[in-house]
Amino acid sequence: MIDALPEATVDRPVNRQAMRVSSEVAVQISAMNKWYGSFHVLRDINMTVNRGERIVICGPSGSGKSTLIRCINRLEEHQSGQIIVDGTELTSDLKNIDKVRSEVGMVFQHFNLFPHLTILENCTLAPINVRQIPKKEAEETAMHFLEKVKIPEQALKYPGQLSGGQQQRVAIARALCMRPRIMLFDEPTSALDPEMIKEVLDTMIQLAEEGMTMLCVTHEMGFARQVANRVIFMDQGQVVEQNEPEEFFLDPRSERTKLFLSQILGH
Amino acid sequence: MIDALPEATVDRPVNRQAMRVSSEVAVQISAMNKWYGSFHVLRDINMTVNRGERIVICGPSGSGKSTLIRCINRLEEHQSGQIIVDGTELTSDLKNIDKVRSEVGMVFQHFNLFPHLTILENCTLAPINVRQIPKKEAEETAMHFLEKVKIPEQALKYPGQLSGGQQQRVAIARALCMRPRIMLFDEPTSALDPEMIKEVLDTMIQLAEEGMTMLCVTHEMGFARQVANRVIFMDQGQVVEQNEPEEFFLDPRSERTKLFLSQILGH
Amino acid sequence: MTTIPDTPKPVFRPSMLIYDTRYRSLTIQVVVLFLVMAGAAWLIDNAINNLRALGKDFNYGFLGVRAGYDINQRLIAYDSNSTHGRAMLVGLLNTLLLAVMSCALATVIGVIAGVLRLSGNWVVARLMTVYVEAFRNIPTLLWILVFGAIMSESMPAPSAFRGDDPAASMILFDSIAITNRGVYAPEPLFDRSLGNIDLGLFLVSIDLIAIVAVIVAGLLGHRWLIRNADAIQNATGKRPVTWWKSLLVLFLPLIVLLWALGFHFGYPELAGFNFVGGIHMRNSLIAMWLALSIYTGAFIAEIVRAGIMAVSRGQTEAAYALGLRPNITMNKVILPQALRVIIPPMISQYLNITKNTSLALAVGYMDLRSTLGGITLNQTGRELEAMLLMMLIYLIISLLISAAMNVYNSRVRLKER
Amino acid sequence: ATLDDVRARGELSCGVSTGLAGFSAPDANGVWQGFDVAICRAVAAAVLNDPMAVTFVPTTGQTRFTALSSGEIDLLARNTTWTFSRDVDLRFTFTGVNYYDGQGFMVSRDLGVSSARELDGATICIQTGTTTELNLADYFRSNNMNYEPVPVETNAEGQQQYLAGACDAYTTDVSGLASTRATFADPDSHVILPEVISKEPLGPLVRHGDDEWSDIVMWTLFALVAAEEYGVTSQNIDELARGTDNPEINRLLGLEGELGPMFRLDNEWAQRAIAAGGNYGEIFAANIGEATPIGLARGLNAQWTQGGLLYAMPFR
Amino acid sequence: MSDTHAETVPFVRDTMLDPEPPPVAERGAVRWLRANLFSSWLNAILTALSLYVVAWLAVHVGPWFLNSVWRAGSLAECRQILDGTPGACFAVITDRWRQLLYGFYPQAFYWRPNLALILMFVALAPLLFPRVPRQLLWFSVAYPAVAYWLLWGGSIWFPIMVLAGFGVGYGVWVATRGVNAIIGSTATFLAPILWWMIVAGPLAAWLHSVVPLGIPAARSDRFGGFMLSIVIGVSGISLSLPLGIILALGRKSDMFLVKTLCVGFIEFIRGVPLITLLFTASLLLNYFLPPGTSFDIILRVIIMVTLFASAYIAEVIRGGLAALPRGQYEAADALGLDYWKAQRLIIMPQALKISIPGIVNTFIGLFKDTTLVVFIGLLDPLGLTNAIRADTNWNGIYWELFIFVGLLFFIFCFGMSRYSQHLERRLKTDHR
Ligand SMILES: Nc1ncnc2c1ncn2[C@@H]1O[C@H](COP(=O)(O)OP(=O)(O)OP(=O)(O)O)[C@@H](O)[C@H]1O
Ligand SMILES: Nc1ncnc2c1ncn2[C@@H]1O[C@H](COP(=O)(O)OP(=O)(O)OP(=O)(O)O)[C@@H](O)[C@H]1O
Ligand SMILES: [Mg+2]
Ligand SMILES: [Mg+2]
Repeated sequence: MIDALPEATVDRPVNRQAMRVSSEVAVQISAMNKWYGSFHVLRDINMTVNRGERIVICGPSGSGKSTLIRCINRLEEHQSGQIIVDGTELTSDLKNIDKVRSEVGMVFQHFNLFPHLTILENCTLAPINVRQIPKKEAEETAMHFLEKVKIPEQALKYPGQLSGGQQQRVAIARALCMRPRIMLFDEPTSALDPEMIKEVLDTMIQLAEEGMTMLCVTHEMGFARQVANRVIFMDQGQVVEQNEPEEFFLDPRSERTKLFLSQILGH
Repeated sequence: MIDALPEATVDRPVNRQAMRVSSEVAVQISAMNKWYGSFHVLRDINMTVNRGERIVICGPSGSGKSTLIRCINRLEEHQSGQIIVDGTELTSDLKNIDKVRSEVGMVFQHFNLFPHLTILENCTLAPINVRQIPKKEAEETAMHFLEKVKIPEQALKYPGQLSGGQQQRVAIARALCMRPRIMLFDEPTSALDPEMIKEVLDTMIQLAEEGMTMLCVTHEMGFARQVANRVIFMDQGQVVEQNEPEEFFLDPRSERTKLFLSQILGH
Repeated sequence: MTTIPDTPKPVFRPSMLIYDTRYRSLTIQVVVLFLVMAGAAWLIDNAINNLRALGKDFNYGFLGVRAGYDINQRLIAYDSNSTHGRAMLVGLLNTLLLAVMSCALATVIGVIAGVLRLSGNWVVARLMTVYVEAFRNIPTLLWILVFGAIMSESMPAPSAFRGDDPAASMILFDSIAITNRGVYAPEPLFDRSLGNIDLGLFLVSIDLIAIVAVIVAGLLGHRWLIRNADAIQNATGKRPVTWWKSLLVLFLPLIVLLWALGFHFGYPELAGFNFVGGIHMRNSLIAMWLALSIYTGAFIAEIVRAGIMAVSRGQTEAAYALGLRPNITMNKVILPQALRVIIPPMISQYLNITKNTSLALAVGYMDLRSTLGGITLNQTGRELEAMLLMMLIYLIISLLISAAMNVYNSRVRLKER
Repeated sequence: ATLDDVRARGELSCGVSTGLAGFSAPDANGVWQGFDVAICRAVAAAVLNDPMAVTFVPTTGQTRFTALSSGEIDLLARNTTWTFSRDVDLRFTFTGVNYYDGQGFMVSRDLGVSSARELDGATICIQTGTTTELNLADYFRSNNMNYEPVPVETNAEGQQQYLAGACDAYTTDVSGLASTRATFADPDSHVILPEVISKEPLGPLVRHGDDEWSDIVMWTLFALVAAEEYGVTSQNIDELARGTDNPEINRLLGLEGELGPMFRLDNEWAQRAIAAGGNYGEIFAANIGEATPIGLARGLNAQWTQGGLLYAMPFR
Repeated sequence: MSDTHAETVPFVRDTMLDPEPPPVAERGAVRWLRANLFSSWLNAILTALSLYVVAWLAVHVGPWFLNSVWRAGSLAECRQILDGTPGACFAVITDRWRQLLYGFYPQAFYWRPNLALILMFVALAPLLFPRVPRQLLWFSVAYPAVAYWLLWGGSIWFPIMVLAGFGVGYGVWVATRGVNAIIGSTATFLAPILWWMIVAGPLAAWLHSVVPLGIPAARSDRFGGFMLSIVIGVSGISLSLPLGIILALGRKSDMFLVKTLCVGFIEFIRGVPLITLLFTASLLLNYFLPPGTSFDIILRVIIMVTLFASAYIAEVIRGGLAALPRGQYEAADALGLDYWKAQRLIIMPQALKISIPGIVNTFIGLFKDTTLVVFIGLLDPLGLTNAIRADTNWNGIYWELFIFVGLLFFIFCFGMSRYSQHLERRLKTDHR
């Protein structure tokens, strides 16, 4: 159907072997529905994510991808069905919500760094105030992750002084500092200039190689092919198709998926 | 000198035959000088534009391109020399200025649509108030040109509701509604996202094909090569070089032009 | 739409009142409600106890009692035998009169100063800057006092108009006298007056009603003319000349009516201590009017300047490039956009003017606060009742003004993506 | 009780006007001076043994009664007219009269007016929030005359308006007129008209219901008046305090009897009150008498023995 | 293709032209005059008119200023010295400037308000300038107590005990936060209140009797003049900040009741004139307090002014909150910060920074409005002009006093407004 697979994002070979999937369940969503007012955005979502899985979610604009991701750490409330993250069910109980949020890291399209704090303070804020880790220790952790995303030297600058790609990497480091067991990404590269996209994808791939459970809304199909275990295609608030990347790209089953892929890969 | 000509902007072949140049003079500038305070921005400009000619003006930033264009419809006043547009000399005589302005359409870098009026009202304001055309007729003309720029369906929206590319096309349609004999463009695409540039250039090429006299400040060299009769290179307020596009790009004579072209086409 | 049954509700535990998002806000609201009620109860209980200890009660009966004092400026009939309630009404009308006059003049001054401050004329722009800064940085009350002093110090006393060789004389063909007690101007009189109708609370002159009706009709006629002209322009492109028709529609009926009523001016004349006859605009009113208008004008000037600057230069250039004349550019492009920015803050300035009229006693203007909140309060000793009533009245005025603003705001908001 | 509060505080809190020449005004050092002020100091001397232990609370016509009834001040000495409704309805207790006044008019001499009856149609400046505006309205109404009131907030403003000619006449208590006129650049070109249109007995007042405290203030005032009657002055008081033949004086100065302890003061209370600023006559002369710029004659405020109304109740 | 444009000749400039000076009409004073003063008929007329106004003022008011008398004991003396020529009698300022500035504050203690004013700038520094060391923030926190002590004097233990209340609250919070959120927050709320109401007073008195540290007290009836304006204005603004923040948050809240209450309060305060609130302070407040309580009128005014300012501050801060992108809230949520932590660490620092110019403007307005206290008999600068005129020496003088008072207000407010404009510009550039 599609002539060519999306191109690889990173030049070096990705170590897919390292990415192990356990059979433990990390996120379990069943029969979940969500409305905005009377608009039914998410319809009967069922989904299980195992620990170590890397899932890419794609679909046309407005199909509810962001909403789904945001339901997982309760930035949005669902109205029916169940979401169980790491064994904790998300109900209106604040304790559960707090617990889930500190287990789940999130990276936004527009980074949402705190502009009045330095990079280091951005990274240590939550560990100190939520996890109650001593400042010293939190800073060490932060530097560790900043090194990992390759910008330790920027630690004392303010977000406004960094390029978009650097900011997004800081955002990833900030989320990692809480030592989350699951990471959510909502179009982490779509606000970036082309040169910067690669930096961020590199970081994400590295994370994937280390076995992090990841749910990632993205249209970077190269990335999907390289690291995802599964690609989920959504439309009109429903999961329309899910499959392994190779098959998903080479042999999409549904008409919608075909149409979508031709648009995305075509131009 | 330059390895490759700039790429074509539009995929379809441009109908250069259709673009006829008559020997009638549209704009005649002679020995024109302009100062901002004591700063000599335009120095001894001499230039003749025939009816139907399409002229691209380029040059480094601050070289006076915008000022030159704006002198032609008297948005700026020149201090010495002559500018004759369509047989009317631009002096401080208000009548002449009005006459010239209604003959000359202008498209700005930042569109400058009127945000409190609908697209249709934007397009009919001047015809109704300047040309004293009945409203109905003005609206028909406006719809005609909106169809030409391919956004008739947006006629009743407000500029704030349109994308940048759409807004710029409205700006072109608005200028065309006055049925000008000459069109001036001041970097019409430089405030746009890459996808939108193409839409606007398409519209301009279409205009060129219909034989409109155009003066266009732009750095879209692909566009210059495809449609211009002449490329004028300005630096420090003076015309440094002018030539046909092929020769201009392949064989620039002056050192400054070479430097400029290498910068623009190099990366 | 189908609703999927919710997961079974977990049993209720007390800790959910705080930890469960569903109950949490309810809990907080109940606590807040409780605190607020308790606070209010405490205050009211104190007030009741205190009033009892002082042997006072809370009632508005005093509004029906004879006031016993005189008010110089009264828009409705009032004398010292009238009630406190009526005195309050006189004061309220004086407040509203002052507020409306000041809003109008402040707008004029502010718009002129704002435009001049943007002008290319160096001297004028500087002068306006001095004006704006001086008034914005010195307290209103001081300006009110200064204007009061200027009015009473630098104008001639009525006695200066007396004698064979008077030190001062009336202006405009002996029709207007400017004195340190105010300005006396000719008043309109009618030979064949139609009389008054009694609205219970006050009298309204039928002449006035007739004149207002004719003016309104004239305005409607003018609007119709303009509409008609628009329609013709839309149809043919040419705009018919309408100004003389407008003038005719606006003024001819009025002139006829005035002639029919036997309109003439009653001129002020010096008799006894003062000028008599004519309209007397008291010093206190003039001082308050000027002080509030010029003071607020400085703020409005800044608003207008900001509003005009908010419309980018590009808009003017685009209009010029389309061949639009400066006046059309102003009317159809700049003003509609600038007004959206200007009007909301302008209305909050109107609110400020209304509130600042309460300083009127500083120059002896008898507004609501000088009557109800001043003399009445003082003579009857009913602080609580008078102050509460006064606050309520000001609050209603303010809420009406802000409601108008909200309606306007929601109507002109620019459409965005 | 107020007495205990004052003692506990160590200070008397006394309401005065925000500024009325001769009656109460702060001088360049911020020390309050004047006729009303002297009453406060006498009370403070009697109660606290220190005439300077007074907090002066400036009050306006509008705030004075609230300040007193709310307990912010212990004593209001701000030329307040003793009227039925203030005494009964507003629930205050007037403790005597320290100045018998009446409302009058001041006009410029070149106006050529010699009687208030000729003021028909005049513009008249008047302080708001006082009994004067009610009197004025009644006077003109009963004489079938018209006038144009120009309300002013303070005496200083009234004076300014009057001098600028913004009103033909200025009306207030005659004492106020005199004190105002005294400060003019050219006092002689203004006349105070003969009519006195109202009775204005001015006196200190206290809250209703604390008889002990009102007695203290009342008898301090009587002590000052009596002192003048018996010839006790601040000069000779030390000498007289050693003992005299006059039993009245002896009782007044606490040499005889136990008057002070009857209202929980010591026996020397009156001595101190008189020593603070002198007897009534001395206070009058020093603040508003003919030798001062205010230049008021004693008139009604002379001792009853001199044909005036001042009459101290017997100390016995 | 060359046939299509016969006209075009390739052109290459071999020598670059040098810039030339503009023609005469475009140069120097001529150009400046033409462009700035006489660019059109209307402009020329306006210029002439303005110059006329300036000249008229100079001729009429100038001599009065130039003939000023600066040394005299009374207005009468001034009149004697001037001997009929028009002239100002600024001697009244020479005589009474202290009162206009400090009211009746004892002269020997003038250093106290002066020092308090200087310290105020020190306390403000860390809030306004990011470069100042953070440690100074502690001083900012302690400043209200310091200023209170300097101005009112008395035992140093009292302000220390009041400050200690916050310490107690913090201690309780630290001790209980692990236990239970309800108990913790209630205890944190109640402990300092109990401390202030029961412990602080006696403890301060006892400490003072043991270690008497302190400076002579100054009673608040001695406060007046500009000092009074500044005390009321500054305490009004600084006390209204916390209240304003709470109101702004309440107004944004999605809890109906809380929101309604906040909106109602804000609209009520903004809808009535300040003067009615001041009257409430002076005439009514006592009705609403337990029988027998009576406290300082200045304190009562400060309470009302604080309520007044808090409504305006709330609106300013609401603007600041609205300027923050939603992403900031979401990022805070996603990191697991709870509401109050998110407000304290993320939202408020940014919102307040954006709001500083608005807060400064509110302050200027409030400072100017402190003159209204004259209506309830306080001796602010305008009230003092009345009191000074009640002195027989200076009866009848007013322009000089108005000019002096106006000038002081102008200097103060103009300085502030310039500063806030500067801040606005700085914030505009360094906000990302
Ligand atoms: N707060 C909201 N209130 C009401 N409708 C909303 C809200 N947020 C999103 N929606 C609607 O819900 C639908 C799904 O939105 P969502 O942001 O999840 O889409 P998406 O798949 O992430 O799209 P995109 O690729 O554009 O980010 C859209 O139609 C959107 O308009
Ligand atoms: N209103 C003005 N007053 C003074 N100098 C001006 C003004 N407008 C432009 N200039 C100066 O005139 C010179 C030429 O400006 P112009 O805008 O014509 O350059 P340009 O070639 O269009 O540059 P760009 O590619 O950046 O648009 C520049 O140095 C500019 O700084
Ligand atoms: Mg999305
Ligand atoms: Mg340009």
